[in-house]
Amino acid sequence: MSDKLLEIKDFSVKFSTEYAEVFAVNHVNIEISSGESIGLVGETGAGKTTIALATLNLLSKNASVKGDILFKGNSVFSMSDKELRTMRGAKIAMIFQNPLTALNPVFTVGEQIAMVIRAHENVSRKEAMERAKELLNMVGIEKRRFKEYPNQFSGGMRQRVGIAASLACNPELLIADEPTTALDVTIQAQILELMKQLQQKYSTSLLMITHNLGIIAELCQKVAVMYAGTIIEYGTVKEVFSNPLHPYTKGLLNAIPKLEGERKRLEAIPGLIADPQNLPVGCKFEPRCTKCDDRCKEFMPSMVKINDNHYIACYAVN
Amino acid sequence: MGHFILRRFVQTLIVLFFVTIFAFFLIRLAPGNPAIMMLPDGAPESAVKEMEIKLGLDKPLYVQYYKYIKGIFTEDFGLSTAYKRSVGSIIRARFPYSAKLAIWSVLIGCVIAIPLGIIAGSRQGSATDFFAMMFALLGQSMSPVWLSVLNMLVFGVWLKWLPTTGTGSYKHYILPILTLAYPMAASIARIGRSGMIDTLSEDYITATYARGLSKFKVNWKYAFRNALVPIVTLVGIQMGSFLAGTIIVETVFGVAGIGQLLNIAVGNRDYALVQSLLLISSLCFVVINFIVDIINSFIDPRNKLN
Amino acid sequence: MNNSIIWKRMKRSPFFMVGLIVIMFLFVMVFIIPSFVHYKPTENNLMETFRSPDWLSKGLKGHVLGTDELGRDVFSRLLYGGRYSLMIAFIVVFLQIIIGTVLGIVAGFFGGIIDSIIMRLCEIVLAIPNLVLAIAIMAVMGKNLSNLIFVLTFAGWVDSCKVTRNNAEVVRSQDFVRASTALGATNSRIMFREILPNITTPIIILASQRFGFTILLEAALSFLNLGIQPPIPSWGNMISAGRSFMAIYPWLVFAPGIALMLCILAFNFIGDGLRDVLDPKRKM
Amino acid sequence: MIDKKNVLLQAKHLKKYFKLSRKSYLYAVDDISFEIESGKTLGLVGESGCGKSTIGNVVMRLIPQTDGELLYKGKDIFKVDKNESFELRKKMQIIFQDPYSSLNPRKTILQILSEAFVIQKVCSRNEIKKNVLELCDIVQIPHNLLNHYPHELDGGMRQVVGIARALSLNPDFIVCDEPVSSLDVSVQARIINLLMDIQKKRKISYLFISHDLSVVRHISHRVAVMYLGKMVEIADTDDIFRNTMHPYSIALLSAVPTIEKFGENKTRILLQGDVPSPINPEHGCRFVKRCWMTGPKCHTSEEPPFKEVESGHYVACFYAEKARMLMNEYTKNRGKINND
Repeated sequence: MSDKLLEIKDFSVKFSTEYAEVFAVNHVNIEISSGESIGLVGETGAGKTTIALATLNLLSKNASVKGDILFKGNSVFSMSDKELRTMRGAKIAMIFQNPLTALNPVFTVGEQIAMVIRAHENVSRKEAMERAKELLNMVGIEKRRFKEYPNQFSGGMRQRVGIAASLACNPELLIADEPTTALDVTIQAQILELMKQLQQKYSTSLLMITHNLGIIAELCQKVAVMYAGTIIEYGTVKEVFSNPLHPYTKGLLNAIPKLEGERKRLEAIPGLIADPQNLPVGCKFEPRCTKCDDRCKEFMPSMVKINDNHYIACYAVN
Repeated sequence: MGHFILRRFVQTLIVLFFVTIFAFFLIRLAPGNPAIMMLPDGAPESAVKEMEIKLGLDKPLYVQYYKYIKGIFTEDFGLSTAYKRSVGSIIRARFPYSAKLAIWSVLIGCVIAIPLGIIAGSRQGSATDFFAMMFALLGQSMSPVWLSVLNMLVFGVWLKWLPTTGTGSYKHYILPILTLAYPMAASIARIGRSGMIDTLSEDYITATYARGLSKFKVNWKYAFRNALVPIVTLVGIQMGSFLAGTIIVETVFGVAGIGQLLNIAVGNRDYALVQSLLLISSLCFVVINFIVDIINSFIDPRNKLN
Repeated sequence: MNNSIIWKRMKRSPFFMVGLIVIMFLFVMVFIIPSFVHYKPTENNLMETFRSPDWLSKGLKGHVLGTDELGRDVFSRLLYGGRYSLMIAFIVVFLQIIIGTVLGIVAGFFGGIIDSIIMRLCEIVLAIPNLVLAIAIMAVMGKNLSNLIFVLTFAGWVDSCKVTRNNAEVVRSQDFVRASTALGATNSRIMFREILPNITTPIIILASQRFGFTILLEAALSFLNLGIQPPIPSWGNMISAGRSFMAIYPWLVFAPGIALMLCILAFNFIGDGLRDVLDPKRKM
Repeated sequence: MIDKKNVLLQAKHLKKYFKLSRKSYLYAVDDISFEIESGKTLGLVGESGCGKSTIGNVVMRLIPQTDGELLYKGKDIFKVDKNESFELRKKMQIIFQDPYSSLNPRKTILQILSEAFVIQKVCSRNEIKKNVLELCDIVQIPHNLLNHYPHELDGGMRQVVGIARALSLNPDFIVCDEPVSSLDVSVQARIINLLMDIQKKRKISYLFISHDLSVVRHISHRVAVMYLGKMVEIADTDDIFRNTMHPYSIALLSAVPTIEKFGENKTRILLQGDVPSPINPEHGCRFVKRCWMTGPKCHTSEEPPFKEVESGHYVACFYAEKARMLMNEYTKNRGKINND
């Protein structure tokens, strides 16, 4: 049993659709040990959600997978159906992005939390409902509202129900797929604060997926920057954000308007977001990169260590 | 909850009100004078005049309409020109037959079709899915006209398993019920299948799997209740419009229901009877749909609140 | 999805192709073959009643499907009957779509009072089951062709109105409609230049379904001899007439029955096929 | 500060109530006034349900106003007749948030961009193509995209087409209703730069609506903060971000996660509970239930006056100075705590 909680090893996913092959994830390596929180940041189509669903082996049928994902040493893709069910929701839990569609509209909020408890522990329906009420209270919703339906709650409240349901069985790893993107700033602050407290209280490790760099800076110790399905820069948040090396990370940080300091013109990254249906052979960022040379065009650069807290996949830098 | 029921109830009343107006004026469109129809041929002018007064045809329209509405509540639908008996009594005698047919066919339809639709929807592209699609398509293409004749021919005449006409033992009802049930089952299976497919593509289903629930539980508890809403609505509509379905079947199999009655009434140009049957059938439709809406609001709370 | 993709998806959809082939076969049979058939549909010949079908032994000259109780050639009645049913169905569906679309767009676009009036109207017409409504009106207004077309249209315009209205309401909430308003476009321009082109798909799918329903309804009415009046042939009244002799001469009932089923099946196939082809989310 | 002579558009006591049922109304916009100088941008920031998009729709006359005046160059455009209002359509345009629903999917880019010329009949048929090509050059749309359909373009390019359409009748005022909110960061920057370049070249004023404070700060000359249909604070951009006075604006600003200060913890004011419902709200300050510093006056039914606390800086709070002072204290000693 290795001490690493989750190991994603040279992992690739290809979706074969009606018209073309979509290379959503290309040779990704991530490791999370228990109690650690890692941010996965990248733009639309960078393959973040695909990795999250793959970790729970929930990819759609038309996905073909290469490489492996190990949870506590054994691969999620070779787990039996029963093993998978015991892992999902109890060992690894997931929070979904859109609170309006992540809860079943025809079941009460209490039932949707209790169902997770009863799926993993054989407790009576009444006792599961009691624990559900406790969980609702913990995420800041009055207990008596447990028999109300999702459409009677605001977006922020529904996301709290989602969090309560995901923490019902004290998971060891929490995967949050853009949990606050659909929420307003003040509500988002409440949810992030809640996640921070719960993480300290249960020391669950966190895989935070978002396109908002500010959230990563708030919540995570390490960050992996993704572009077109590959991780191009990885390290501690402090190191990567204060001393970004990869042209894409630098481009991202310069393209974001700031809340303080001088308002100089934004540096837009030229070109279009990478089209996962026809990706360049070499470095995926090569078409938009100002500092690329022939090596970038032919070979995909592998991760190189700058220092203990900083890894990067780019020829031009080292 | 109460507010929703009240609003739906008022809507039902409005619709019914307009239906009575439609039925009331429809009869006025009919050629000929009902008074003449009630009397033996060649009746003198004075007798016709007197019958008109008796039928109240001389009074202004709104008075006649008021009398007509009052009649509905006191089950006095006027006189049937063909049977010379009160329309109410004729309908009351025949209604149970049609009701029996309708209830049984809807029951059988649901028992066959709901599981078929759900399984087909959950296993898209499998053999069951293909069979369900074929079953549904064939069923919807079977006009009751052709299906009833075919059933009678095959099971009644050739195989002689079942009696073909009349009412009597339960055996007489099997063929008509099957003829009614198959098209109903076809559309229920179809709606169930597409309901399941849409539901299974929702985020909360992935979330339910991500929380460690088994495929069986997801399909038959969490997705099923969402797919049930369109099914209940459809069953309501089919149950409500059973009178239309039974017309053909009762005529072919000779079941003495109100469907057959409508056909006879039309033959005898018995407009009072036609008018009342039209009213009864829309009354059934509207009432049953009202009940279905309430059932649906228990299953799916969303439409209860907006 | 531009036309080339649509055509490629059509070729790949089994439902659509099967439906299309059967419809084409029916069209050829109904509109082209009759001119070659030897016998006239209403030509009585009491000498040769109830001849059993001699199929194609005499080519189109003989009684391909035999004769009925009045010695009329069943095959030619079938084809002419089909022609009547299809033509009526075309006219009726065309009228239904026009009325339903116009009312639907107006209801969907303006919303508020206009929308609720039109929707209440729909509810009232829907409250009376189709066949009962059709029978009542035909019984009262007399059984000629124009009444039949009126009845079939009146009984079925509600569906296309509701479908159009729901889709129009969705399209109206889109930003590009508000952009046109901001440019000063008039309401009618928005309704018929912005909204209509975006709701053609559901209307096309609905039209193919309405074909099936209309033919079903017409057959039922004719069966109760309220629709197409004999001696003019229609599948409905052929089944009705043949019913009393079906024990001994089953082909009198089988021929119109199977033709009826095949025709409706074909239109349902096309409807299902179109739904998969035109819906971008559906995987082919 | 506002230069009175140069004001292009002025809103006075704008109100928009949606009638839900006999006695319940949704107070979407409740007595809003602002001025926009020509060539300048007023940022309108606030969370969902605060009424900022409703203001955009009312200003563009896409929905009728319940009350109030809208003066365009001094003339109230709510009271103009039909054809003058048709003329005004040329002067005022709008850009939308969702790139997927802002372009008619059944039209080619050429047809979309020529729509304005066709509706307003500003030029003859064959000149339209020329004008459209000119438009494309201004916003750098490659000409070969003209006969493509919107679904063949990426989100960013669709937004550019939306901007080109808004520019087609060279307006002098554009409502930008969250134009970059659903775009990725790298594409967002390109659109923001484009909007700012166009403003410089053609002296167009913007009403820039967004929930993203950093974007609003970057593009606006003046910023107004909205809460539940009310305007709680308005000031020049640097003034309002450095010297925020209203408790809600302060909390809003502190809630934004940023990467600048990841070192030491940012002072964060967490508002409790949810935004209350805008249906039949009670009188008095609308923020009182969630405010982190309420005084005696707040709990009365008296509305906090929208008064000028400093030159050009208006706040709707009885205790505005106190709020700013408290916030500075928090930041100072929080800062001290982290350094020990």
